[in-house]
Amino acid sequence: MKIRVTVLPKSSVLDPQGVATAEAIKHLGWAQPGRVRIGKVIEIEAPEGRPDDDKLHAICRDLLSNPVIEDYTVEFPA
Amino acid sequence: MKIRVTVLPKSSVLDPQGVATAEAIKHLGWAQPGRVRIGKVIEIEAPEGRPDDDKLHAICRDLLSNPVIEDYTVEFPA
Amino acid sequence: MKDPTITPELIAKHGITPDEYARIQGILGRDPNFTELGIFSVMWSEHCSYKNSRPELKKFPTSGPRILVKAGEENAGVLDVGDGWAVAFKIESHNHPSAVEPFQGAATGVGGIIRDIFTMGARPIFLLDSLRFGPIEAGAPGAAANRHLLAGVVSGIAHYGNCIGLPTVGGETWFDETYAGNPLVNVFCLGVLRHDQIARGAARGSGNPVFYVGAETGRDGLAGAAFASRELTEESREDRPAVQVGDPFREKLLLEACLELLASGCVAGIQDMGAAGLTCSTCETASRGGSGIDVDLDLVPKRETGMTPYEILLSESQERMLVIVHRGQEDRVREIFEKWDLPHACIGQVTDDGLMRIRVGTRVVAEIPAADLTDQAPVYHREAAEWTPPQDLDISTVPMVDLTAALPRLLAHPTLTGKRWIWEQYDHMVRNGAVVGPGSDAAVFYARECGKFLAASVDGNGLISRLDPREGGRRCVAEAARNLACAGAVPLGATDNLNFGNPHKPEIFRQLRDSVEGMAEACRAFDTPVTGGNVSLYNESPAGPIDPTPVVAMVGVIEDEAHITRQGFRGPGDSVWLLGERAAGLDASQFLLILHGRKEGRPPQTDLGTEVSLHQAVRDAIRDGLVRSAHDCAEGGIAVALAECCLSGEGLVGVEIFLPDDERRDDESLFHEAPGRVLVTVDPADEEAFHDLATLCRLPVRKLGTTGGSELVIHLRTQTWRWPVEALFPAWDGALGKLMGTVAEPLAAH
Amino acid sequence: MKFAVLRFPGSNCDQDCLRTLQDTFGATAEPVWHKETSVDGYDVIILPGGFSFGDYLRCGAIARYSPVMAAVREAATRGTPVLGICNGFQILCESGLLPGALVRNRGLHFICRQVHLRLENTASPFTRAGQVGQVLRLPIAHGEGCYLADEETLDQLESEGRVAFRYCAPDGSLTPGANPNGSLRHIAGILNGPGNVLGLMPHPERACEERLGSTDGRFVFASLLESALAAVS
Ligand SMILES: Nc1ncnc2c1ncn2[C@@H]1O[C@H](COP(=O)(O)OP(=O)(O)O)[C@@H](O)[C@H]1O
Ligand SMILES: [Mg+2]
Repeated sequence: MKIRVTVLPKSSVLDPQGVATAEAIKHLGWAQPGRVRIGKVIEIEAPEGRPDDDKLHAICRDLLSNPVIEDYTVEFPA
Repeated sequence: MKIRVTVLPKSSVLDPQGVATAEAIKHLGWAQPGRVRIGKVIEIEAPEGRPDDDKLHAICRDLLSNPVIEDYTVEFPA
Repeated sequence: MKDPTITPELIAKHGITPDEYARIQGILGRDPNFTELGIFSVMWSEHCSYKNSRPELKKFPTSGPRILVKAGEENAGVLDVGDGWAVAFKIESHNHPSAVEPFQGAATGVGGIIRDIFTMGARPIFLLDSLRFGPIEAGAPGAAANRHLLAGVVSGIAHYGNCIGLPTVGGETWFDETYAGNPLVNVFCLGVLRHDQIARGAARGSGNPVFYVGAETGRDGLAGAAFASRELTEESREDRPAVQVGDPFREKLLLEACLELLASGCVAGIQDMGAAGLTCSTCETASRGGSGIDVDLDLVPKRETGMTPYEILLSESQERMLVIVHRGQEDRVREIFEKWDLPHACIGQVTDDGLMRIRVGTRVVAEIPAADLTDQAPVYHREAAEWTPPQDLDISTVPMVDLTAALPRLLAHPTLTGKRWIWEQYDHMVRNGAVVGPGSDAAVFYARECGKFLAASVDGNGLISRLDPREGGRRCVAEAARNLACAGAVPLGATDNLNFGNPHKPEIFRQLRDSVEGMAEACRAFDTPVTGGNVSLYNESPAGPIDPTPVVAMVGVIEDEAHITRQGFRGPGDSVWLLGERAAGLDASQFLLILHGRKEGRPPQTDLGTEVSLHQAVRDAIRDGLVRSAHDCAEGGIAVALAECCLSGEGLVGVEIFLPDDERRDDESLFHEAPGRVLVTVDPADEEAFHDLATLCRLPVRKLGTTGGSELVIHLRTQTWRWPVEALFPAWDGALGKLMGTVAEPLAAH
Repeated sequence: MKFAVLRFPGSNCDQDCLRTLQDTFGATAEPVWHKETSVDGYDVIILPGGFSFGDYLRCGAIARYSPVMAAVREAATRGTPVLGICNGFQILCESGLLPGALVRNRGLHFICRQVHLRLENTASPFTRAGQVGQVLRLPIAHGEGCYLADEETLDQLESEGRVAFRYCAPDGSLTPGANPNGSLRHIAGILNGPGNVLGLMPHPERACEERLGSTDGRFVFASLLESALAAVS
């Protein structure tokens, strides 16, 4: 199976890279991208299936994201 | 509406971050994460709706990703 | 999977000519199979075989009392610096990969040259970079693309160098339309070692195990060597797989592991897997060792499944080394690799049959006489076009411009402007050695390992080389040597990077030949043997070949720390002297190019005899404690050089200058680029001693004025120009940052 | 008195720290590999700068799980001085020994330059040799040095006097231009509650020799040596 963890900066945290990217998008001729935020996506192959939820969330909370500045979401794409 | 662009390294391309992260996950006690790949996710707010497909893909191809080493996918989450 | 059958088309696709193919058949006594064809194609590419340039390279002086390892013998030359210590240094280009993927292209270029140095057993201690891009000013054609390349290349070099902990302490950066679509990225690395630590890239001792260590092999960078030896066409932008991704973290572990391994005495031979990866490293070590080598590809650590022998052998995955180990030491070696968490495997052994034998399990997939593969590589004596020397510039065709406005414009031009935006992205302070970092003529690095102060500078001038290749060759060597002299250093040796177009064109080959002859002549004059270098040909974009751009990096030592000298004015009240006064026209000057858009004229010729005594005089004056600051007059002429002195010191310092009447037009007097001139400041109390010393050396010397005040003031005849230094500073220091804004971080980078 | 300089895979200022301590201060300093499980017998623990584990994922995110970090945590609770420089600061934040986080510089670039710092706290074992308000010149070299924390945390740091250094102008004023990376409240270095753990982005070990352009970094190590003497007497 596949696990996809998406990590995005908390909305309270400013994201200069996102701001710069929004600007760049405008330069490319799309006037209204609105707010752009940049995060990480971690794709885990998990050939032997996923660990139990506690372990999985521990990994997301303590390693893959930093709760001080980021939120994460977990998906299991087909 | 919201546009989410996910950019991942091409599968033939080395992903040092992914390798290091897989190792770290094992240290956290999950033995079999399998291959881990790390990419970027770009969330675009697009308050006025999205540009036409050509423009959108131009932006993804020329700015948000580097086709030489990365592939991108576009989603429109509700 | 089934190998394709060998057809003339397939042979041509591998860049192998019919003659070369016949030569291959001769060596093998049969037709090569697909894998062998691939091996020959990379080993006989320009990048690995220098088949088009070798006869020219022989013209460089390569020997001298300090040479411990000669050019071409190993991955890098080694020079004695005294007290049992030596330096290994080399410059490498990564032009084509950087054009396709600036961040990774530049990053892996850094990784490659660092491996060349620690392969020699040396501890790498600093880097220099020499860069060329198309125009980036607002409105310039392709400015956005060129900025993207600059941003990507600089962050790529920063990424790799900063992460591995090597300071980039100097370099040079030029902008010209000739490099649009074909940027130049040349990186220099220097390492230190004791004489008895020199490692060899030879496979010796039949039966000795051959270890593979480092990153797993993947399909990335497939056949990059062949790639680097072809012209950049629209397709090569599609040439995806030829770009590699670097892992500076892995390389840092590899570096530490290899130095620990070499210190352990277990190593019989060591070779990095650079261009042509496993192929090149196996056959070169065997060929150097006069031995054979037998390798089983099944044992090679791989990142991907289903790789063919062809792919494994030609892959250019980064951060890999081949290590030949003394029999019996295997466990010791494994222990060290494990400590550093590095993938490793014993993949074969040294044999005595002179063959490079590649197996998959028991099946032999390639068998080639190793020595023939390297020594029998074709050598071409290309045809050179006739040279028609350029006309002298007719100054009457050059409209006079407002010189008060001209200086700030020149100082704000990307080529002449301060490069802080670039070098602040490099951790130039790590290793606590950058005594003189970026921002002065030469960098001075304190090598704590051996307690030596090493100076280094990298220089090239494509404009002059375009107009007069031979002079261009002399000029870049002379400028590098002059930069060292201004820092107080004695030059010891040089390494060169030859960036040219397609040598099959007689015009281009002439440029290559003349440039090399000019450089060789100058290296002899300064007694600085060439310890090695790199050739990058086929630098052509759809718009045509680049201007010939030979680049030289020179290394020197400063015996006494007290003699380290910088270019910036030290403060008010010092008298300013010009050593090596000389008049010239605006031929081949940046002034003529930047303000009039003209690449014209006959460059003022370098007089090597005068240069040598000039440099000696500067050093003597420094040793006698007479010099407060010294700056080489180069691009932009004396006006720009004076401005740099005012702006690049600890604080801003003004100066009042009285230029001699050289019976030239004002613009010529202020901005001509005659070589062999150095601006020196002297404590008034020492003026007489300084003057005596200069005249003793039979050098034209003249007092120009005194530092102080808040303006740069230049008097010439009845004319006076005034520039408040406060106003010049932002133009010079901030221009690049303004141009680059914050779009500078290409998203793909992180 | 004995210094431990931790060595993670990817550390690259460990040698600079060791040499500075040994050559400039004649102190006993030893490298300690990250796989070690004890730091007993060391009086000060230094987490040097660099790119531990390539800074992959997040700076310090992987290093915090190295075996040695458990021992560091213990030593810290026992009161042993722990100094995190640059990447070391990032590791201390990731491992929760210090509050807040260090993110990408506001200007998005890696920056290597001399900056001015205002010393805000002289009660700690790392800063006792200085004076409050003193302006120092130290180099920074980082791409992720922008200090972030929520308002509460920031207020608490301020009220408890745990902000050790702030980026400032040469005259000590907190002008926006003097903040190289966008750190909240110009924060360049902070202390933990008890004051025995310091993290800072600037590199004191790069400012201990005249030849390197500044000796303002000396007082940090001098303070530590002083503290040790004070401790024994
Ligand atoms: N790409 C670069 N990387 C690091 N330092 C650079 C770079 N480009 C220019 N510099 C620095 O900027 C200063 C001016 O460069 P340059 O004009 O080539 O000096 P010069 O003309 O005296 O050789 C030098 O100290 C050089 O080291
Ligand atoms: Mg130069």
